[in-house]
Amino acid sequence: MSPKSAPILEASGVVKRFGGFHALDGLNFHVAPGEILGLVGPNGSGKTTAINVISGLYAPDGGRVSFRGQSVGGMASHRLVHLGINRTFQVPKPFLSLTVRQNIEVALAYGRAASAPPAMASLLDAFHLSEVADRPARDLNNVQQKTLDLVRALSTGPQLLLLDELAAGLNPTELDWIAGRIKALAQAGMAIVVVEHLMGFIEQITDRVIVMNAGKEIFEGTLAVAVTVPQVVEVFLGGEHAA
Amino acid sequence: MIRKIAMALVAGLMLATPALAADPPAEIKIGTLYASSGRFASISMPVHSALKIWVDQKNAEGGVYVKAFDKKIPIKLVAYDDQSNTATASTLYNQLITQDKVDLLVADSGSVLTAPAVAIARDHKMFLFDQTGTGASFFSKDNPYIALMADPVSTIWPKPVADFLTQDGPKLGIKKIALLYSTNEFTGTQANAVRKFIKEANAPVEIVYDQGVPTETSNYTVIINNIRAKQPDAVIHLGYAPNDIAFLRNVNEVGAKFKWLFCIYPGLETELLEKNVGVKGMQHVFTYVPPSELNYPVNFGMKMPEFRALWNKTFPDGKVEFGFNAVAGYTTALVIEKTLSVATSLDQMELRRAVFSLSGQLKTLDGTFALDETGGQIGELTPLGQLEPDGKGGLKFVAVYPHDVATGKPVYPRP
Amino acid sequence: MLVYALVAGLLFGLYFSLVGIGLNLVFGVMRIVNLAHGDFLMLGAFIAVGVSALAGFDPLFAVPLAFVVFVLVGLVLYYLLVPRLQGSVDPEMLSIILFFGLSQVIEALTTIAFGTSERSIDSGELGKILAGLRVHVFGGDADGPVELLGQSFPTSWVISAAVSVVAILLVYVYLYRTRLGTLTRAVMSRREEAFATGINVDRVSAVAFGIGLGLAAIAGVFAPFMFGSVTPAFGEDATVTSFAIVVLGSLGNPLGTALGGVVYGISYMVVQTYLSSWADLLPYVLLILILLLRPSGLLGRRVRVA
Amino acid sequence: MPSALRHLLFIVAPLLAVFAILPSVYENHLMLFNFVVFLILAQGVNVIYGFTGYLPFGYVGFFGGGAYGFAVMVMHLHASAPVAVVVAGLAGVALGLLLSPLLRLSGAYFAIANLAAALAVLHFVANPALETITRGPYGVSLTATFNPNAAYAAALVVLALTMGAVVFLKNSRFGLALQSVREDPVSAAMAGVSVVRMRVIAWLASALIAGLAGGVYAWYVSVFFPDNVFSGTFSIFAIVFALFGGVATIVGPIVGVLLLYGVYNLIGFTTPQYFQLIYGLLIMGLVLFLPAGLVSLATRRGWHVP
Repeated sequence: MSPKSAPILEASGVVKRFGGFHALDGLNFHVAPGEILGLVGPNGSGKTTAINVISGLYAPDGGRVSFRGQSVGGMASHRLVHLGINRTFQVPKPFLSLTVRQNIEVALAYGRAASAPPAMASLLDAFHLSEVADRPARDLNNVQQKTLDLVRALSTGPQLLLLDELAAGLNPTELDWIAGRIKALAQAGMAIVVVEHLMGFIEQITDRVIVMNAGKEIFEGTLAVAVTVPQVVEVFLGGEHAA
Repeated sequence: MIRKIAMALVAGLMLATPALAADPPAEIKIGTLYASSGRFASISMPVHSALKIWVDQKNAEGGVYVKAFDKKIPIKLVAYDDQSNTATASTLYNQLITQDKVDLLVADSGSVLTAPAVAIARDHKMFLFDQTGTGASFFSKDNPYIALMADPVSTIWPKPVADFLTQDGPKLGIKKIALLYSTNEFTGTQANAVRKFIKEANAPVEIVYDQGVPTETSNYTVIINNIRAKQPDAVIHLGYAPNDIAFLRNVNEVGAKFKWLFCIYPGLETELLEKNVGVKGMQHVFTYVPPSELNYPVNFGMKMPEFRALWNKTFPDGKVEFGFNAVAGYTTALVIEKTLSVATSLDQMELRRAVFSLSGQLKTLDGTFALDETGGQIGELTPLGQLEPDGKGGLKFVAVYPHDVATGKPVYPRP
Repeated sequence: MLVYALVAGLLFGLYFSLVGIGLNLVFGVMRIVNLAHGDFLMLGAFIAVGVSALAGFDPLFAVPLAFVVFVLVGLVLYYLLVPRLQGSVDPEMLSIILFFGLSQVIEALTTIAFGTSERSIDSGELGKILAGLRVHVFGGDADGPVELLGQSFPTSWVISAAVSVVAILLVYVYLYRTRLGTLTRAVMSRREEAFATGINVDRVSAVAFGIGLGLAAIAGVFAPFMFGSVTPAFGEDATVTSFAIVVLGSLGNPLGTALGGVVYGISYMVVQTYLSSWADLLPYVLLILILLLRPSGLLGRRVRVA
Repeated sequence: MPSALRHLLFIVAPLLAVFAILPSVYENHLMLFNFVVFLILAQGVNVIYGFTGYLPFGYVGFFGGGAYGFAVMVMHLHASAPVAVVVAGLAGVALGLLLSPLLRLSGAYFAIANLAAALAVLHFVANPALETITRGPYGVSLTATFNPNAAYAAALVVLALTMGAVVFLKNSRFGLALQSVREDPVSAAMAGVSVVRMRVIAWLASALIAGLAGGVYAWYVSVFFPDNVFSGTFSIFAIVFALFGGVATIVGPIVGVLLLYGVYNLIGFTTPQYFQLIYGLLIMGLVLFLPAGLVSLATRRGWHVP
């Protein structure tokens, strides 16, 4: 599908405050089906907050989030899941005392995927979890837990997938493998938003990036262009400085 | 597992007691519960300890005389600890009846722990020797399996208090009465009774303050201030021992001068209150005159001084307080002893008949034992008295009402 | 009547701050729900009764004694119980059960040792070493009530409230002016990170646990005066009340407890004045309302919403 | 054979059969009845704590509410006992609905708020102002419906329903979803599970169970005071039994009740003088050495426990 098709998600002027702090200060962006959008920016620029607002963890304090033309700002997470939005977590939170299979079963049963979701066996197989399928999630290593988190999201058959630092902690082989999987999902028509620090990974998979600073976007385009924009470079250097 | 244990217990009991009823049993089994811990421990332990004193005393004499077999038979006291816990108590009452197969069933003290026994005893057609469970809901004409041994039912207990206020009160200048009570069955019922007696008397007195406070109340300073604001001539406080302790202490601590003040426990648990409130704080307080002060003419059992001496000998460490509850436990024991000496069999209805036959006849250190038709205790009434300095740094009781038992004049107003 | 209720509530509430503060310290630092809290209060009361009845001293002397004894008891108990507990899956919930068991053991042992009767201390005993001073400041006679705003209040209340204020100030000094206190606060706000930064979390926690029990025991010293009398079964009610106060102020914020205590005291006394028989309903309703309307307590910042 | 059927056939049916037969061979029916009541309550705790992680420290609130629901129906509307038991269950549900905002709280806050709620209900029911409805503190006497055998049978029916509910939770996606909410509400929401609705359903189910149990209890004992049916030990025992066996399983709470309540009664019958002490120590030992319950002995070895 062409990235030029109509956006599935549109955020316009989204505001999220925590006390006096504006974590999002009028953020605008969109993503289209089949597109992989990178969300980059220094720590504290609001990337994860943006994902949390879109996935219903936080209600926005202003602006509009629309999904397939419907306003979804402030809607409860599980309803967004049912509409076709899902996400992974920076620190994965699988259901530790349930088995891997049960973890996936919950999402398959309650995700209300619009189109039939993939079968359990194929998911386990495709994401290398078959061998641990009947072990409690507690026994998994970090990478396996991240994969399980992704599988949980996929089990609900999302049309929009938000990935929060999925790549962190993966070795190069695993990175290549996961990049391949993400691209395949996009090719199948899924809109994907990737929040990531690893620029190499971003470059490898995204069609377009949004650079964020202080809760709003300051650049939109390809990463190759972004690195030539002085404002972007300053934000990143400044960010490094501050950190 | 339970079943095995139960079987073992049953087997053990069968060895211990020949099954044939006609033969005199080797021992008379009296089953009871006590609360060694929890909310009701402090009222349960004295009652239970008194019962134990009696058992030891009788067994030392070779047992208690049982008319049904015309001989002395030793007593076996089967006692379990319910820890003030209702569910546990109900299991244990049932254990006493069904497994230990006790001959006589004696309830734990107080209404809350007696309550589970009422239905169980009735269900098993066991006559319940209710020691101090005064709950009005226990006694009904359709339940023959209960009688109250050692406390008057709460509905008539405060009659002398109300009568004094309505009869003698106006002559003394008492017009306004304050009524404060703890909202539990025991004192709440007494408060209702006071209210009713005063209303029915049509005397020129009025209740100007009438409040219930939760039984857990341990702090009366503000309440006392409120009562003071109503300027009553007489204050009636109805509460359990800890309530009385806290109330009287607070009265003294804030320097409230009530002209006439009644509390239940200075009379019932005088020593406990003296220890906790102090002699000074109890001077001139009106209270029930306990049997220990009246030296009732006794036609059965030890007189008060003897019982007192035996108690002190048995519990020299003072961990269990001597007082009204101790007397109540011993009174129950005496009713049991007398019942066994007149009952022609150990059949429960015969025991009931025997108990009721004692009504009005049995005079113990607790007064005259008298039952109404439902098994409620209407004898053993305590006159109204006042605590006065005895001139030796202690206190003495002066009975003031009814007049026929009065030993002195009331001091009013309280100095 | 209202003024009287307000002043009485303030005095009463300051004392209840002391009752609750130890519980809160323990919860704040260890996420442990000490259901035996009231039993340590009860033990403190028995120490006071001992000091007064056996030795004839002013019960105020029981304050340092009870504190020292129970700090030591706390240290021992901490190392016996807590590290094992923290190793389990859900220590916060299991602590409720564990300390319920401990509370039963304490009550049982106390009953075996002292019997079940009510015990207390003559009101005149408390602060008798200060009686002269008191007469000098407030006037009146040595064992009469204290006059405040033209109304009389029990002397023992004023002393209890005063000691409570001092104790709470000392907790403040400990938390905000000592190194150990700083570490304690670090553990309170981020236990996991405190581990990572090399703080000896166990030692900090053990001390906090000891101090928590010590404070409970100090509060217990005044229990015979504030509650009329104590029995071994006294602990249970005291624990529940303590929880109400602690949650009012904010669980995990020891100084919030001071506010919680005062709010509790004043509202209790006001309800007792105007709706006596409902007075015991109040703390619970207040607690639930506060939890629902302001889940972090009056002074809390921490999120505690599921 | 589907596992649900297997569980019903090999766990629930034998349990019910044993308790149906026992009264004819063992005469202490009240002990058997109490066993059944605690089996119901422990499974009720299992539903809410085992499957959602909320520790209902004031679980007795529903039980007592149910008992008084039963009493009010019998006293004022002269309802037949089975109808009154159903109403008792509904009283539990109504209370559960009233208290459902508490589910916003987490961890110890929920446990404490729930405890406070139970005490609030107690003080409300026991207030003399409600004498015309609940008989306030004066206690109820329900001789009209007194029928221990029928009440025992009703208790078995309630136990069967409760066990059926637990078997359903253990074998259904609904139960799995509940557990996912317990493990991590945020992830559960992102699996499409309606976290709030799940919790409320589990909460109301467990309130219904306790309400029914309270109704049956009121039917059996027939004479009681507020203190009897709101006694905190019902909550504590149900929780301890469930934990001792192991929650989120079918057999855990059963084993817990049979063993621990069995031991409890055994101590009570044999060494009553150290009752409380032994029991307290037992509870402490349980938490310290078997925090995940008896079933963890099996699961640790990799055995599956239904």
